[in-house]
Amino acid sequence: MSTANASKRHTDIKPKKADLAKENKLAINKSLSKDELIGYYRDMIRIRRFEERSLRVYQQGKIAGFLHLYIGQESIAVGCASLMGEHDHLITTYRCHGHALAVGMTMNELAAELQGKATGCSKGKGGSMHFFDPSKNFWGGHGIVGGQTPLGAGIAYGLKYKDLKGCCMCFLGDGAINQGAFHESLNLAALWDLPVIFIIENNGYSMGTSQERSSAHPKEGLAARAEGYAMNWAHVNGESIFDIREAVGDAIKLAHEESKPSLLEIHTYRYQGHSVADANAKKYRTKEEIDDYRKNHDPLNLYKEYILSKKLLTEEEAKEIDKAAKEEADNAAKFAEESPYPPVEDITADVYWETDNPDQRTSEGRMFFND
Amino acid sequence: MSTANASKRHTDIKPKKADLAKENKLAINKSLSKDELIGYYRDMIRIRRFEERSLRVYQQGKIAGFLHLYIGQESIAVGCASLMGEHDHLITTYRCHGHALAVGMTMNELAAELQGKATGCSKGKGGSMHFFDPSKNFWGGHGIVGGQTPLGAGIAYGLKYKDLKGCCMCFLGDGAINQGAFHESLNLAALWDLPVIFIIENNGYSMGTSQERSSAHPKEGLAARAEGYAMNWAHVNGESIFDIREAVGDAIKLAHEESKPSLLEIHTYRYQGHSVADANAKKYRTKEEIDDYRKNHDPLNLYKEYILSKKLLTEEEAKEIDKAAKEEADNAAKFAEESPYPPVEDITADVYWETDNPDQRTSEGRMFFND
Amino acid sequence: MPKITYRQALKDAFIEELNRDENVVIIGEEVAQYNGAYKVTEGLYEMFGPKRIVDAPISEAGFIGMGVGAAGLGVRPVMELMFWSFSYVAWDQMMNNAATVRYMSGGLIEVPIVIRGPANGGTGVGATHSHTPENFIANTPGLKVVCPATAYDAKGLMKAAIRDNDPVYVMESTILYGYEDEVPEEEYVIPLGKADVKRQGSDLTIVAHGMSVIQSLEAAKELEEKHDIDVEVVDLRSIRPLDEETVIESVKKTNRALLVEENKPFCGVGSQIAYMIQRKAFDYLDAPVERISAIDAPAIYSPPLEAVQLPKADVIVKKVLEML
Amino acid sequence: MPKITYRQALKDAFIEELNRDENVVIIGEEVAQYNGAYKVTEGLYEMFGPKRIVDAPISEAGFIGMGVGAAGLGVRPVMELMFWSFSYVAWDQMMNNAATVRYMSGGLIEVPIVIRGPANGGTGVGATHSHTPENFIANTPGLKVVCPATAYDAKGLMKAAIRDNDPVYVMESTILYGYEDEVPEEEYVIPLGKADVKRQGSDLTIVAHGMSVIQSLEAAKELEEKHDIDVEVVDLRSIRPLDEETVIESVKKTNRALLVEENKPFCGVGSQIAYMIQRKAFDYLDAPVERISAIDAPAIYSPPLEAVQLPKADVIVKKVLEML
Ligand SMILES: Cc1ncc(C[n+]2csc(CCOP(=O)(O)OP(=O)(O)O)c2C)c(N)n1
Ligand SMILES: Cc1ncc(C[n+]2csc(CCOP(=O)(O)OP(=O)(O)O)c2C)c(N)n1
Ligand SMILES: [Mg+2]
Ligand SMILES: [Mg+2]
Repeated sequence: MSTANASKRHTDIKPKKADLAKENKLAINKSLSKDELIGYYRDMIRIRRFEERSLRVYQQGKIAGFLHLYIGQESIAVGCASLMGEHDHLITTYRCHGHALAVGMTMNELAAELQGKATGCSKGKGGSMHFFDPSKNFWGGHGIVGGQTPLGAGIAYGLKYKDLKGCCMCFLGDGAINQGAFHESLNLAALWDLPVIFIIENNGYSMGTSQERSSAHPKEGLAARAEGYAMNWAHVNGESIFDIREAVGDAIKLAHEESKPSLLEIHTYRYQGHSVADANAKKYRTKEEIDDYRKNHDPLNLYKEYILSKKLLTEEEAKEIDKAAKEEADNAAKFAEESPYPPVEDITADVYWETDNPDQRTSEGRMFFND
Repeated sequence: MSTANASKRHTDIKPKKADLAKENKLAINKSLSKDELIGYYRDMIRIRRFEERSLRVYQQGKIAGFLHLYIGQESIAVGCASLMGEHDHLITTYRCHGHALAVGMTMNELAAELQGKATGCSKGKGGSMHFFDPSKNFWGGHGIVGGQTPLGAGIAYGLKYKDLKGCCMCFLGDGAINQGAFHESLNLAALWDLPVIFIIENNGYSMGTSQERSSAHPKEGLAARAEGYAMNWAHVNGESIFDIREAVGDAIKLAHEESKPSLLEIHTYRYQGHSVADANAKKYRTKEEIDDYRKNHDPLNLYKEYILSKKLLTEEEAKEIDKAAKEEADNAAKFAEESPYPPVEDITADVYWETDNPDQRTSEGRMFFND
Repeated sequence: MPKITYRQALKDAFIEELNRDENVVIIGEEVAQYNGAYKVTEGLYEMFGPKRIVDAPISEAGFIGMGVGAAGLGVRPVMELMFWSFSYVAWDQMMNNAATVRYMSGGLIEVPIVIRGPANGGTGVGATHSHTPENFIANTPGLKVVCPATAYDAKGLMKAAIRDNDPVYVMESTILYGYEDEVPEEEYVIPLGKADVKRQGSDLTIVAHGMSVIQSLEAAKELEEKHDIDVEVVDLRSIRPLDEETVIESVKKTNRALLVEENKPFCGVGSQIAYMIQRKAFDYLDAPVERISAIDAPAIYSPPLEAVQLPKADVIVKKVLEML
Repeated sequence: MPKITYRQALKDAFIEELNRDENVVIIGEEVAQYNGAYKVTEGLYEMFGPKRIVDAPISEAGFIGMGVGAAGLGVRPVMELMFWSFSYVAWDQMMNNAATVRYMSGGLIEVPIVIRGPANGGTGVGATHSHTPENFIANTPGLKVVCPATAYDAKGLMKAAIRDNDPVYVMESTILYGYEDEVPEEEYVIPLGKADVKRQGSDLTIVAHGMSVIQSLEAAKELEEKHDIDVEVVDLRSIRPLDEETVIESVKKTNRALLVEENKPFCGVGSQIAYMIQRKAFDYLDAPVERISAIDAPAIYSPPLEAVQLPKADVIVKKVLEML
């Protein structure tokens, strides 16, 4: 365990501007079919349109609590999910809508969850921060910063325990790296060779706090903390879904073949506030900074330009896909709107497996204590 | 904050055998007076004899709970305490007897605390794991592994807040480095330039678990985790009080002059079990290993040989010092024995400052809830 | 008297105490440059600068433990938890270090720390963000805990908490932050441990704290107007220390008690009050002490259901009618 | 029936369940090669090897959260906390992740995890090592908690806990580990949520759990022998789920209740039981429900004082005599 074996493939912290043409030629990407390449575009734009639509629904006052939008980071969820096999799992933070769509959850069940409807993926019980669908290897959706990282290590532990050749991709933010639970998870993963891939979606800020104000770290960036655990690490350019696929693909290989963990830092950006309630979204960063990302680093635009230049799509076809995504999002919002709220009795359902399966209950006595 | 400035002075993990003659010539040591040099011997042997005596008292059933002995690690507490100035503070783990004596607490108050007597440093309330004396800049004595590390950072924060040129030496064990609170403390200390020196007393084991079974780390050892926070770090040979003084002295300078933290890993060994209750003390390591340390690496013996060779003491004088230490320990045990237990009313004293200072109480209502 | 919000009242308390004592420092996530996730510290960074108003990384165990350590040197940290729910990642620092170092040192150490933030449900933030652990804290000797229900109380209790030489944990509410209330311009401090009879009444005593006080007062109003029932509402304000006398006196007068809280029922604050009442006013009780707590499940997201899960005036009214 | 220790009974439960279900894995500090800090897992590493019996680093939040995650894939982790006091560094994983993922996923996730270890004072380990948070856990919907008092109960309840599909937190005692008791050789399981009347009586009902049951039985014996008083001792065994019926039936019979526990009083388990009794058996009570808890201060080290701080038979006897 104790010898450093860190591969330093991508060590430039802010990777230089993506060159999709070049990266499309990387081993893992060059054999992608036209359908797959178009599919990534569709998946990314579906996330963006879903989020934009959700924002409007929130502004209409139909969503309570927080709404953490994923706009600007779509390439990460789509790129990672595109690599998931039967035994590969995914767990993330409260900023979970993109990942949920990427693993194949439907806009309807997510939109309904946002409005707290019975047709939501969590029956309206979890809300925006707490989407789940284990049947799609998606383990949430977690509200406590860093709290999901031991769970991610645990899913990897479970895979290893059951001799399944898989891995768990565990996402967290740049601000989350300073939670104790993450540190403990890194040590456990490296010490026990757990097939977990910790993926820092570094969008530069934790709420209004820039990376520099929240984390002490070496020149080599946040991912370099992996060195302290002799764990593999890399920096990845979030602008390029191809770059993401290559780096994550390598980490998956390491996990599948050697059951070794990795820590990846994917550089990205969020255009919206931390959550929609974040009134200060524009105070802790300049308008220029935001515009620069939108104009020059947007993963969706860059990818669209690329596949258009490759003539994989015509402008027309691209518009069609966009239009379809918008319609799907509109219909989902409508579906949510028209769905019923859960019945009041549902409040005490899903608390215990045993009370949900009364015929199989083995314990006795009172479970709930009102009155 | 983000550029690594790690000094790698001592990077060989197990530093080679100490050469006290050479190390005595190091800048920080060469001007030491005869009295000081003899004083270190006295301080170290006082700790050893106190611990040996305490072990017997424990075996006589007069000490409850745990007794974590410091035998084999004396050079660390003495070397570090020898560098403490007016505004330098110290906080440590449950293995706190050596540090308490080194900062000048008396054997009497410690022996009495071990037996839970009213004359104990904590009035018998803390016990073996929880010695305190803020008047000597000694902040305990903490039972929860890693739990003292944020407190150590906080003492440093307090010094900085009050513009005092000082530092806090915060001790922990090799097994404690995998607690989340320690990781959070490292980041805060580096991010905010807190004058704290985290000192890992690496005795190779956390209870029955060897370093290799508890920590994933790079070739450069546990201290190298500091790199992840761009923090100064070093390895230190615990055999040599001179080596300790040099490395810790440098860290104190960095703390005093630049208000920067350090992470030091001092290599040492414990001869006794984790605690006296640790029946397996000899199961997870070989007798040979223990004997080798006693014979070839014992900081007290090595130091004694050195000062004898330097003719700073004659065998006779050395024996005198040893004898005095034994007597002091015997008398302390006797003092403890003869001291009264605290009165029963004391159970609810020292819970709140306010109930301890009724004349200055500003709140109203019930504080305690029996009946 | 001018009307100001609960939020403003807290801010005024901070400003007064920051000006009064240079050892007072406010530390927490987004409290400084961002002006506070809930704007409770808005403007303070500008007024007092980076030494007194400090943005912390997302390391609650680290910075709260740090505050406990600094308190030993005479710093008086006022720590913000963005939500009280996040106290669980700092639990050991709060329940062991803050609560026991004074005791384990035989009284050699003082820990004048305040840990504060919102602890409430009702805003659709779900199970992980809706914990209300005042009962856990009150269970722990060495700690004090207050749950102000009004702007007036929030200011007076916060000032008392900051001046207190023991650890005081203050639980606020993201809903109450916006509530307005009359607050005098001249300085005042409300001693911890003093309950406040928010409404005089003779038919039944309602004991509540925090948001539940507001719901209870609304219910009391309706009971009077629609049912000619006159209930007394006792606001505990402080859970530990506790004003037992005021509660017992009220029950001895009305002979009936209903305890209302947002916490889950099992071992909630109401359970302790119920024990106390039956123990100290047994012969005065015409009926069992009754309770209304949150419906016993994790906080549900679905807004209309969450509204049902938490005690509301209509439920309180219904319960009181059953009891009389 | 053979007499075995509480420690041996737990070990037997592990062996039977490890053999019955290959998904059961024991994880904790020093549980494997070291044979357990308190020898509860002694010999298991040799019998089942490194896959089933796993030594963990000192990272409770990490490995307990890991267990919760693994449970989602069908692993059935039995996690040892060397002391329950150390749960405070893993509190968020235990109170949020283990307790709420099922709920927040609308029932899509099962968390069949057991978290166990000793939770008791009385051995001179001081304030940081003597926490007994069963009341905190029972306050939390989604969690179950049991506190076995005898070897027989420890084995039967541990087997039920391991087979349970919900998170079950088991609180043992370093003192009880050495206590012997008759345990049948044939397999048995004790359902959670079933109290046990450990002693029949007619004059007064004592309700207790864990070590306090032993103290209460000792007191009951003395009360009978020296004072001809016949008390009934109800051992809750399981705090959540709770056997309300058995407690209420007993009180309706004796008309008097004394609640004994090692926990601190404010919002201790006794407060909930007291509320329940006065609520459900009001007209049967001849006197207020009384309680004996630990003296309300952090756990003191000084051995003779710690002996006084915790409920003992003599105090129980005295209290019962006052009550009758
Ligand atoms: C333990 C904890 N502390 C604080 C919060 C409040 N909070 C939610 S998200 C967030 C910022 C996280 O930033 P980052 O990790 O960079 O992720 P991002 O939001 O940028 O995706 C904070 C402080 C929380 N949910 N949990
Ligand atoms: C959070 C926590 N977990 C577990 C323990 C039990 N425990 C006490 S000391 C110890 C071993 C610590 O080893 P190390 O850090 O190397 O220090 P050493 O005892 O070797 O000085 C353990 C597991 C504890 N006190 N606190
Ligand atoms: Mg971020
Ligand atoms: Mg060690």
